[in-house]
Amino acid sequence: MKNLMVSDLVTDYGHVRALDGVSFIANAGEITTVIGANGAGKSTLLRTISGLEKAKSGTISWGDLEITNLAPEAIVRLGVAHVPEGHAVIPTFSVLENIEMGALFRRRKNSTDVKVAISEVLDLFPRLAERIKQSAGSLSGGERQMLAISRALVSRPELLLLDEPSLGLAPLVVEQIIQSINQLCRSTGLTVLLVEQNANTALAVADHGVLLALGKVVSDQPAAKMRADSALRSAYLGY
Amino acid sequence: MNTFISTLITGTANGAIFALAALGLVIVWRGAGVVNFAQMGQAMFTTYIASNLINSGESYWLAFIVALISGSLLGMIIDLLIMRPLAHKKSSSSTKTLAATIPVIASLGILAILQALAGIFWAGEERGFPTPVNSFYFKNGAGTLPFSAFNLFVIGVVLIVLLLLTYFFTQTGVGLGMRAAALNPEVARLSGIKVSRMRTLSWAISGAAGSLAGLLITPSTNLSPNTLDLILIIAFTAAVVGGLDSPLGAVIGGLILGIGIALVTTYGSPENVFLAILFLLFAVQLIKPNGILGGKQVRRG
Amino acid sequence: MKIRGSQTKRWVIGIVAGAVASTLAIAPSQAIPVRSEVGVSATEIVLGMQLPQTGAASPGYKKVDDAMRAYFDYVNSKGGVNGRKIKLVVKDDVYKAGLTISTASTLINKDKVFAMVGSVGTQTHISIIKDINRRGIPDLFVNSGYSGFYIDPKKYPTSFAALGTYVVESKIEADFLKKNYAAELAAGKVGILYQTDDFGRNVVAGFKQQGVIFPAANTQKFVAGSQGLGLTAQVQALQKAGVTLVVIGAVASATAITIGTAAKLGFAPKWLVTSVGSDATTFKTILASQGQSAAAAAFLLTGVISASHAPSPGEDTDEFVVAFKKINTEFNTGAADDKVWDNNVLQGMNIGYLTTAALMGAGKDLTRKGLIAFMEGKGATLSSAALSPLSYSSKTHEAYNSFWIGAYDANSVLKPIGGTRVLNTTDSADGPITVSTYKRPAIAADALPKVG
Amino acid sequence: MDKGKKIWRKNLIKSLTLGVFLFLLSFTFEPYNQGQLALVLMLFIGVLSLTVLTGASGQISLGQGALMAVGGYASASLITNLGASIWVGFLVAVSATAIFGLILGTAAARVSGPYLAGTTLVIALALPSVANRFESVLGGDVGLIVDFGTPPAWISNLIEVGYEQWQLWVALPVALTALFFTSNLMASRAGRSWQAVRDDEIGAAVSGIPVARTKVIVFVVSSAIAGLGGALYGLRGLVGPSVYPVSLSLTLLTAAILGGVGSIAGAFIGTLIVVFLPDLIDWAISGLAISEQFSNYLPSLLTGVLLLATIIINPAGVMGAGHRRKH
Repeated sequence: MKNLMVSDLVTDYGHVRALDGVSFIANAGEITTVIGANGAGKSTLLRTISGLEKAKSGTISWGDLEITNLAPEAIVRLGVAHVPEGHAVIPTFSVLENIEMGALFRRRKNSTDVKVAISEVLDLFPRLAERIKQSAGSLSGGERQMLAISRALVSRPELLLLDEPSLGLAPLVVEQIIQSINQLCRSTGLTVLLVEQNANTALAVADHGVLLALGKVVSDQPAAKMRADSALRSAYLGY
Repeated sequence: MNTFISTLITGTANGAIFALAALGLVIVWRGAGVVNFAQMGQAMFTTYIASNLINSGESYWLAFIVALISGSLLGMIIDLLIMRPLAHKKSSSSTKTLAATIPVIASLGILAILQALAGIFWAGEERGFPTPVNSFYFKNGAGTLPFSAFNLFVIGVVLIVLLLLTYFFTQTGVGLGMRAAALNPEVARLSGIKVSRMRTLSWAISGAAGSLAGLLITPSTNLSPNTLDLILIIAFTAAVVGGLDSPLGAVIGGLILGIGIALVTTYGSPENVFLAILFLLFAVQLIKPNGILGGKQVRRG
Repeated sequence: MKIRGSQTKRWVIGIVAGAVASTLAIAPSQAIPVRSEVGVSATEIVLGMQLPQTGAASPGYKKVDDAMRAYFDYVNSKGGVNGRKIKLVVKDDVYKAGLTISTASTLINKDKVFAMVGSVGTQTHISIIKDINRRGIPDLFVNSGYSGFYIDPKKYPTSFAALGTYVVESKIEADFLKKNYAAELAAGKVGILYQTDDFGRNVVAGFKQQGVIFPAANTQKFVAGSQGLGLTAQVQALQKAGVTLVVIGAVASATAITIGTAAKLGFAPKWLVTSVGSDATTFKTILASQGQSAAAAAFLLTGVISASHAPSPGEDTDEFVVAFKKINTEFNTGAADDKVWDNNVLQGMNIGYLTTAALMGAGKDLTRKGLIAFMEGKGATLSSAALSPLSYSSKTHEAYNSFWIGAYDANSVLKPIGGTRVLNTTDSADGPITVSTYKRPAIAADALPKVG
Repeated sequence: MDKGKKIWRKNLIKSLTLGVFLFLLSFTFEPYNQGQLALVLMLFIGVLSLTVLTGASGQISLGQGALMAVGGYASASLITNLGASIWVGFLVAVSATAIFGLILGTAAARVSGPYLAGTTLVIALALPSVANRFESVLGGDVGLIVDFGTPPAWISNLIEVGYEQWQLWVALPVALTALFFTSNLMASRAGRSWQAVRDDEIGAAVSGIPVARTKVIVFVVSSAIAGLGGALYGLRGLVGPSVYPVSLSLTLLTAAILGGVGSIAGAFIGTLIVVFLPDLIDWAISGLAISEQFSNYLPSLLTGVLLLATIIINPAGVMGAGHRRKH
């Protein structure tokens, strides 16, 4: 079991400092949620972990390995899968192609396991199984999000980086997706780093909470405690 | 056989080659975001390689294969040596639109260099280029049928290439990866696809497709450092007409151009061929800027 | 090297001087005193030439300069002209007029040539002919058959042709058709394929002057330079029209493509090819590398009718051909391909020979005015490898006015039709066609022109 | 307003100083370099038109030579058919090309990047066909013979002027006008809004700049400048298809890239490089035993290498990135 350890991470986004010395640990097998207002640096944090953005300084360790500034395609091979913001699927691809895409890099060596993984995600999201031949562009928002997560899951990740899965979705669908993730985490020991603007939903399932504001960690504590801290909530989350 | 049908057949045979060249352009455009103005320069270069092999007594087929392989190698070299470093530069450049035009300029530079090198190495005399099968039109009693074995060979080869490419892009993992890398590089990278490798592969496939177009078109023209310039322009028009994003569009565009040029030459005046090409290009851009089968949005830069 | 060095220095000095002058009064430029003639020293005559050495228009023509230089080197090895060695400075203009203007400026102002000689190309030469003439620079032996350059010496007093004009040649060819293919003409069985530029149009005009007008259905054309797209449609149309004789007014590569395409179509009319397009080397190179055996290429060329003012390069018994071929072998320093003996090399040699003769004729006290005066006064008396006399006078600066009609034999040598060579003479206007009585003077043993 | 006036005056002084400097300099030159400098000025105008287009819109055109041809033909047909003076020719060239640019720009505003590059290339290629189509006015593939003529009597009575010098003297005020106009334009509010469109189309649209119209205007202005350059360029001897080939467009582009896209000073330096490159090569290889085949292709080879080297080493060109605008 591996922990994700981020220390003193600094990332610039364009000419803006998006992360300004972020440190925290996401424990293995737990759901850690990163919350904060719009522009707090949440997405940049995930993008830096998965290698899409270059860190200016600081380190990211995944278990014993330092993965700072490795290429995304290398990081995913180490078991870190990133579902970026905005239901990132390829609309002209079929549902199956979108899922297969996530396992391309290991399909030559583990073709049988890839098949197993695909059937597993289809069990997890039966609605996708029904639409397996359809183009991803014809799916609803919730289904696309499920598809994006499935695409990440077939890579058999040990750490799932999930960016705003609730964005633009109906509360009922959000609930469904979050519960699927929760169930997956509890049953398989998957480590999850969940970025959410919707702090209530996230803190409800998370074990641990990290609160970001203007690129800095302002609070890092168990989720339950964070949920109870009304001062913190009103200061940074506005409710 | 009447004039119209023979015009159609001539046009289709030429159109198939234009389609191939246009396909090469589309593959690199989709795969690497570059309109490669050097493509037919690369093809010219590899056709010279083939021509030299044949002139030194090697068989057509050996030369054919060597040309295709050197075409894909040349494509890869261009990507690794020039386009990839440029892509890294691009991300650090401040203006996006300008950065997008830089690869175009690079391809023009490559074209100049390839033509100069071919001139220095080989441009003693204008050459022709052989066909692997008879290019004399079939005899039909006293008359002739308006097509040759070579016409059929060209159409056949282009069809096979199209089928292979379709199979490759839709049925294989690497093909899927290449498409993913082209459509959404970020998601592709997050899926573990080595996007820059896929780009190099696009350059290689496109290089081979261009080479093939060169090998097939030069028998009906001559081989000199500049002869294929015209084919590039036609292929570009074909790609735009079909939609730069769409491989099938490129094929349709190629056929439209091939048949259109033949019709204008036969029924109009050959002098109007270039005006017709220009008119077509304008019309498509005004009416359907994304081409016949292009994506919904014109790709900006 | 020395010249460049001082020029760089002049730049630096220029910048400094300019800065100084801006604070002071403007220094008047000094008029350049005319002492000796530009480009002529006691030991050297500098000549300039421009032609396409690279690019789409270069094949074939790019051999002309090497052949000219080979002849000049030969002359120089014999002591030059009046003790002066001939130096030929050649500029590549890629057949782009914009570049022709620039390279002409280089030749005139930097290389300081005495005269231009043998420049190739109509569209390019037209861009500089006015300027060259205004400056009084002799513009000898221009390789263009465009009559507009030569028929009005008042307009272009210094320009002289190296070829018969396209009109003269086509008039004579039309005359040949009228005499030998009258039935075909009457039945509307004669067609034409030409390129739509001054050359192609002059060919059509020459035939028209002789009353040979091609029916629209028998007339096919293509944009000069677009033969790369193939000429199948045009050839098919001619085949469809049922013509039995086709006139080709096109450059050599397009001519080869046309005849090659017709063979593929099973279309075998009689061909009449203008001299510009009838270049056996280009023809065979193109067809041979298309995979047609040399024999097949030669077969296609066999029987093709063409015209010439000179002996065929394949005539091994012609004394000029023999002498020039020898000089080419010994003195040509061009690339291997550029040395291959053919029409273009023969033409280059011939221009070298004529230039030498003109320089000799202009005398020891060589001036531009003197050279032009000689060309107008005595130019017509010069002999050359050509079987036609020259027509230079104060009334016209056209070169050859006579052509003979021949057909290629199985060895790709143009042979007179009917066995005896008949030269017909005419002009670029409405003049009649008469049989020439000209006898070409023999070449001297040392292969140098003898003037005066 | 005050600031605008200041820039205006500054540019006027700059242009005039350069003009006086080059004018005086021309007296110390040999005819050859006078001609070369005149050529630099003519092509400089063409490169400026690209500078406006690329610097203000980020687009590149491979057909700038064709736009120059439009200007050349407009002026030359007037001069040869109606006997107009070259100065009237310039005015007509500018107007005709501006109208042409409007048509082209309307189509081009809908596409961008490589599409535009390819379309302009086809335009350049179709030019000879157009000239042939309207042979009676445009002279077919031979073209129209025009030139700078001779200096008016009041000048030639005063001082003996060589042909190259006269070329330079005509080119100088025309080029300076283009320079003055362009430098003001780039610094003006309009110019800045164009650059905003270039840098961020959506952002510009949000801040109220009419993006599509702006793009068309950029095209019109760029075309008009190119037309002026083309009219001047044609006066060297001929206006015809082979004077404005595709390779002319590529030369202009090369000059713009070498000097630094969008930089006016860079445009001048880039033009100097492309004009004097053949001389440099001649100088470099003189004395070396190099085959004619090789030396003939050397300019093309070097141009390609220079182009690649520039964009790989420093895409901002010779003028460097220092003064390029930053966010």
